[in-house]
Amino acid sequence: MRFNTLSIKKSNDLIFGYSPKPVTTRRGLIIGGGIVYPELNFTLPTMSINDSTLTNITNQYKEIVNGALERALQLEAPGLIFEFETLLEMTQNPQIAIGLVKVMNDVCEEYYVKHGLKSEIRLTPNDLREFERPPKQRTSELLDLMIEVFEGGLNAGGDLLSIESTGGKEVSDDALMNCNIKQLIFALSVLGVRDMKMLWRKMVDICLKKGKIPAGDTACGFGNTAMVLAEKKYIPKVFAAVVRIVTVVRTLVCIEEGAVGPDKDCGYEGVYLKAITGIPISMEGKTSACAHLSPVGNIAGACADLWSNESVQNIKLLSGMAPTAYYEQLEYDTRLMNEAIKEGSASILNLQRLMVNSDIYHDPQALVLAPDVVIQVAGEIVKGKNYIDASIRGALKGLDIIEEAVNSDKLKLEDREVIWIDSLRSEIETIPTDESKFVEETIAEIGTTKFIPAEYGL
Amino acid sequence: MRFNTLSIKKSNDLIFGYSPKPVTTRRGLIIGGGIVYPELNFTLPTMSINDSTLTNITNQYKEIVNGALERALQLEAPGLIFEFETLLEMTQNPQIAIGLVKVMNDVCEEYYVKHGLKSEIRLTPNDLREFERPPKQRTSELLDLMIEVFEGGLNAGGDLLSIESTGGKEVSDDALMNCNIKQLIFALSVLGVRDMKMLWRKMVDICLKKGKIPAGDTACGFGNTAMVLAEKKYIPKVFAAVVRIVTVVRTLVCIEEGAVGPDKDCGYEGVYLKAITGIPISMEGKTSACAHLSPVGNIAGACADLWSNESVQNIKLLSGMAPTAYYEQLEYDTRLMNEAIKEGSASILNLQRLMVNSDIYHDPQALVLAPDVVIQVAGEIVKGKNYIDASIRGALKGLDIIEEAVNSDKLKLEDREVIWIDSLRSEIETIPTDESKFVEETIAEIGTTKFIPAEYGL
Amino acid sequence: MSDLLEKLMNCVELGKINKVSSFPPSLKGQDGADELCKMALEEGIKPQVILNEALIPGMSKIGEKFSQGRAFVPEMLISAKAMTAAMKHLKPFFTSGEIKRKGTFVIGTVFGDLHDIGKNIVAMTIEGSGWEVIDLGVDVKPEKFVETIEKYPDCVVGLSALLTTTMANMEVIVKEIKNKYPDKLILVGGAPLSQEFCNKIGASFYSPDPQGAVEFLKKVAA
Amino acid sequence: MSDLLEKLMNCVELGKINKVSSFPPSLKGQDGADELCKMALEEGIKPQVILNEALIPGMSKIGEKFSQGRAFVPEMLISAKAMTAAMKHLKPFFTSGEIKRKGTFVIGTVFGDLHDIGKNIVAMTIEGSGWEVIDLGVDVKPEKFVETIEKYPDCVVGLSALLTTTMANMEVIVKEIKNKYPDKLILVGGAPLSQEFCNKIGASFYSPDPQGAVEFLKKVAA
Ligand code: B12
Ligand code: B12
Repeated sequence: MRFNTLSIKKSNDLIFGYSPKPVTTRRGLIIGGGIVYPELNFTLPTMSINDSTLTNITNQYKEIVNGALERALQLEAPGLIFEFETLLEMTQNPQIAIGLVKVMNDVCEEYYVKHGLKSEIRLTPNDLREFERPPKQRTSELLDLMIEVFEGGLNAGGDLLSIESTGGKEVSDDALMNCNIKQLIFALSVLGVRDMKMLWRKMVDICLKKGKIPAGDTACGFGNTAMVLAEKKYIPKVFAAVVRIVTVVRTLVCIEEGAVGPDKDCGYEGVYLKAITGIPISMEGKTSACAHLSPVGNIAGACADLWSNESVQNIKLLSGMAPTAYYEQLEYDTRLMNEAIKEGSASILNLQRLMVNSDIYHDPQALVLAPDVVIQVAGEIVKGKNYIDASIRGALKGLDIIEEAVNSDKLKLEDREVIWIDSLRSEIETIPTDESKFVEETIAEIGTTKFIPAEYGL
Repeated sequence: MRFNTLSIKKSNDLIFGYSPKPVTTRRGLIIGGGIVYPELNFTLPTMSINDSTLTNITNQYKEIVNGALERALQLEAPGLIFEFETLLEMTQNPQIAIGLVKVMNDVCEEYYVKHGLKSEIRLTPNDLREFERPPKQRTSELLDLMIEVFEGGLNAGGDLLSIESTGGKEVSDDALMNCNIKQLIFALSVLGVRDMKMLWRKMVDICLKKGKIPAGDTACGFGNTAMVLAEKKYIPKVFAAVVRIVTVVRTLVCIEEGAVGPDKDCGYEGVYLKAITGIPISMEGKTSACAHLSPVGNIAGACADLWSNESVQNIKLLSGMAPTAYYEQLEYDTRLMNEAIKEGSASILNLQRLMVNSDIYHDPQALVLAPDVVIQVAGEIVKGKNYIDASIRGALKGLDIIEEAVNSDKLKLEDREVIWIDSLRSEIETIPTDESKFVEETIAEIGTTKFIPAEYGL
Repeated sequence: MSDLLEKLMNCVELGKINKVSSFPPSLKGQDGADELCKMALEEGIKPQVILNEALIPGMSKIGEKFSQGRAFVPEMLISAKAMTAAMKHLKPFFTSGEIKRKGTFVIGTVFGDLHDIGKNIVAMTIEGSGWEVIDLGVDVKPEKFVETIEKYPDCVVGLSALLTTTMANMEVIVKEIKNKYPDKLILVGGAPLSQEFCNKIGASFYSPDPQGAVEFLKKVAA
Repeated sequence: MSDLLEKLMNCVELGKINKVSSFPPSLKGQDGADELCKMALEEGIKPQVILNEALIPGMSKIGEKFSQGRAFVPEMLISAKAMTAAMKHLKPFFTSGEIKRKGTFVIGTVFGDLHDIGKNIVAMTIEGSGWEVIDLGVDVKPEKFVETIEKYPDCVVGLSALLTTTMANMEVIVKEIKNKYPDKLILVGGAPLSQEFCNKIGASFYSPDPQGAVEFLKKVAA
């Protein structure tokens, strides 16, 4: 592990709008430099993607960007990011993805030239490799298509490159449903970490060659899957909170490999990455209720540098198209934060305290996002002698903090939740920190039909 | 005019969550008593209302209430209000409206009994009279249908009664498009005021008889119509700001007649009513972007006792049904305010200042909602010797404040906006404060084909 | 273009109705659309030329400004008044058939729906582009549309709706019209509508704004 | 009910697989579903009775708790494991035809879509209610469904989709199935779906949750 101290050491320095290592985009947005910008996410309404619908699709993406930028102009906004997360067919046919980036970037450029309005496209191709089961993380031809989209999309005007990579998901899916924390940690801190190293080395290289920004990854398929399942009461919240902590270690790897932020939304590990590495981050909270409900509506914003809605279909609301409406909501959310920033650090901490107190004791998943908890848990993580050890330390520390909150009666949990604290702890304590031993043990347990060790260099 | 002093005299006392005269609902929500509650608004997706769709419609309303209450439970919410604004066919067929209130109230009751979760239904029948042109405000048989819905809906479980009454709208529609401020003031402070007196006397009587809460009215069809037109750049924002002030005088009448609040959303005059009369109010801001865009996303919340989304169709978002998602957003917005309330008045004023500064100098419509501006303008309004005089005073004071903000370079307006300040002022100055004279002048100008004087007791 | 026609066009664009009208302040005391149109006729300029080269271009200039967000509705309304003042002089030539409008456009807000602000703007814009507009008002039943089409068999029809519940009424109206007039062109608009919905109910064209309707009608008339 | 069957039912509900399994702690050291089922057969209780009065009720109890939000998925999974341990002993009687399942349910996530968590829960719940479940996995093409139906002509089919873009693929699959098997019952589900969409694509039944599917299948089997 490259990082063994925290970049931000005091929770008072872990705030929204500022990060120790701000990132400047091509059109001059300084992310983490004292302004929180909206990051608008959007997707298609119910429809097929094929040749006959391509014109329609292109128009829709164009209109989405147009609609948001027009509104941004009216609201006198300082700037915004568009995240373009490709859908399956767009990555399978790179020309589609690349064409859409171009169309959207042209609109961004037009508003920039005409009105000085700064916006950028974050390009997030989806990880195709999970389509093969067991997936061939390294040898799959699907990887070539992804790289074609990375390169072509950046050439076409994307400025930030991201992905929600899925190494280890073939193991984590079952682990989540069974609440098997050992297998989950294996999925993330062995398989996930190894895949991230391989993939992000490539992505960072491409960005460096093109002068673009290798932004960051997110363990959405792990952490947010757990959260959505917990919201539905399918798995314990305590478990989901621990999963969130374990995702940190995995996602950290992209920064070790050269990603510089802003880290992606769709997960909440960003706040840990910010504490550990100092990069700026994108977070999502209440205004992503269009995409999923969550127990972290306000607290998720406590340290955000970008503020996202995760995803909304391009459908009509009474006011107009949903992406425009959601852009407006994000803009007002960030205006509030930016007013506090204008007033200085006391005001930032005042607003942050409200955001934190709003959610902290309603759910253990909120608790582990509180800045002082993040500093404590992140402090444990960086002590890890390897990724597994780091995960174990973080998870145990998180459980201690949750337990303390329960014992002091601040956090009220049902009994059927509370019993998971102990049982997770004792499970975690049996995990060997030695990687090859852990691999051996796990293969003995789940075999190698689900995942192919060689595809992870094992 | 009954009110000739302000109930709240200092802008520091004009805050969210507290009003001098809190209102307690049947199930024990204390509105204006130290907690800001969400007020969820919703409507049907694209569909017809007829016998064949009635079961479907009933199920939809039931599911909306169920979905929000289930989520409220999960979020450990202190309570919420549902506003049921009837659609045309529901008021034309009172049994439909009444049946829907019953279905929804049953769900509210179930959650109250089972879980202690407090919720209430605000019943807002739509004003049918505008369907006849020129409308017969007093003699129309449509009034009987409305009264049937008032009475039946309250019997069926509605606890708060409201309406967006439309007296004077037949004149204001053209006045808005022509930006004719004289006719607009005539529509509101002559016709509107007279109609409100007649209608609200009836509504208050019904509520008193049934032990229900006569909540309040809103000049949505005037003020928000102007705002939506201004957002589209169809009319000047300066004009829309002045219209907003003039709506205050009209809506005040419902309180003179006995309405006690919480005043309705869908307009922003509530904050003035709170300052003048001390009643609690419902406001809408950024989280009503589903219903209309606005320049007042944060500032609208500065003095809210209920926080509303105005309206959202019952359609699917990625997370689930839109009303549930919007409920969640409202809940997090109010949590933030309620955290500040828990910390005490300094914290309330800190958060309020951010909300205000966020918007105040982006648009004159925001400016006139700032608490200190409200206190100044409301102070002028209550000096009025009659409703017309009050409107004139308020409008002129508002123009002065806008002008000052422009001159001091705080508020930046295009030239084509600025010229309206003077031209509106000189138009307003020609208005006679004597009602009969004003009536005479206006009839000479627009005739009596559009409106029937007798229907306003003229 | 003759100096006179250019002046007339300006009067329409700026909303100068006649000599005594005080708006716009910059043209105070000068001749307005009323006087200039009369003069143009007296100078022997063909009515069709006056219409096509001064009045319609004047309105279309303000219409364009409006659709770019650089003019307010009241400015458009006053331009429309100036145009009306000029048209008064052309009326006899319409009656005699010497000049023709581009076509007839019948518009109304569908039954159950009272929203008419948007519809009025559309009506005004289309009128300004040289079409005769028959405005049926709000809450208009299918029969009323059918009756009106009987009177103006070559008309194009426009429907407006602002409520998600009255959108469905559009379908009823389209059906009843197409029943009798299968080829009738029907434009639809209003905030909750979409292209998809237009296709679904079998209407001919959807536009989110008046400008789109004008463009479409241009093609129809050509 | 015999004491033995009641104990067996409890083991399924609580997820007690066999004597050595440590879960749930409260039943440590006691017989589990494995042992109890064997005993029941040895005591001469009819396999069909064991299935209908112990195993299915045990699963349906945990299923109910789950659908009321009072049990977690891992608890349901462990119940399913306990049931499987018991079923092992009943297998010969299925082969011989002495006992029967309620029917066969073929389920899969439609092509283009990899989301399977919801589908798996549905599969498990339906299995627990006494149906044989053939799980085709994710990213399933129409042909695969058609082939499988050929093998199990009386089956009911279930389709799952989680993406607004793959919902459309459901329509393709429904069409291809109905082409060959016009009367085939097809259930659809997944977060973005709605009753309306189900109607539109001509599927037989939509349920937002597994419980709804179980209820529907009950009626089918009855
Ligand atoms: C003004 C207004 C009113 C006014 C109408 C005044 C009038 N004379 O029109 C009043 C107050 C009367 C009113 C009443 C009601 N309203 Co209203 N109203 C609005 C509001 C605020 C603005 C609409 C508007 O004028 N926009 C400006 C115009 C210029 O835009 P436009 O209409 O979209 O038109 C443009 C385009 O669409 C297009 N276009 C329009 N028509 C056509 C036609 C053709 C052929 C073409 C090509 C183009 C085209 O060009 C126009 C110009 O650019 C909207 C809010 C909103 N966000 O839109 C609610 C809104 C439409 N109303 C709403 C509701 C619910 C109602 C009521 C039912 C409320 C009630 N319970 O009483 C009643 C309904 C009465 C009835 N049966 O019609 C809801 C609709 C919700 C739903 N389920 O659909 C809205 C969305 C408000 C909300 N957010 O909840 N309303
Ligand atoms: C987990 C998840 C993933 C995991 C999937 C893991 C897995 N093995 O399934 C991973 C990370 C792989 C993933 C990938 C992607 N995902 Co995803 N994902 C989710 C997430 C967070 C939760 C889904 C879930 O499991 N819910 C819990 C289960 C239990 O609920 P359920 O599936 O709805 O099932 C229940 C009911 O619907 C019903 N049911 C389900 N099926 C059936 C069938 C029948 C017959 C019946 C009767 C009932 C029924 O019963 C179930 C139990 O109650 C959702 C977010 C959300 N809000 O839902 C996004 C979400 C669905 N994903 C989304 C997207 C965009 C993607 C990607 C395209 C991202 C990308 N760009 O790479 C890829 C797509 C890959 C692909 N082609 O499928 C979007 C979809 C947006 C859209 N346009 O539709 C969502 C909504 C996230 C978002 N807010 O943007 N995702």
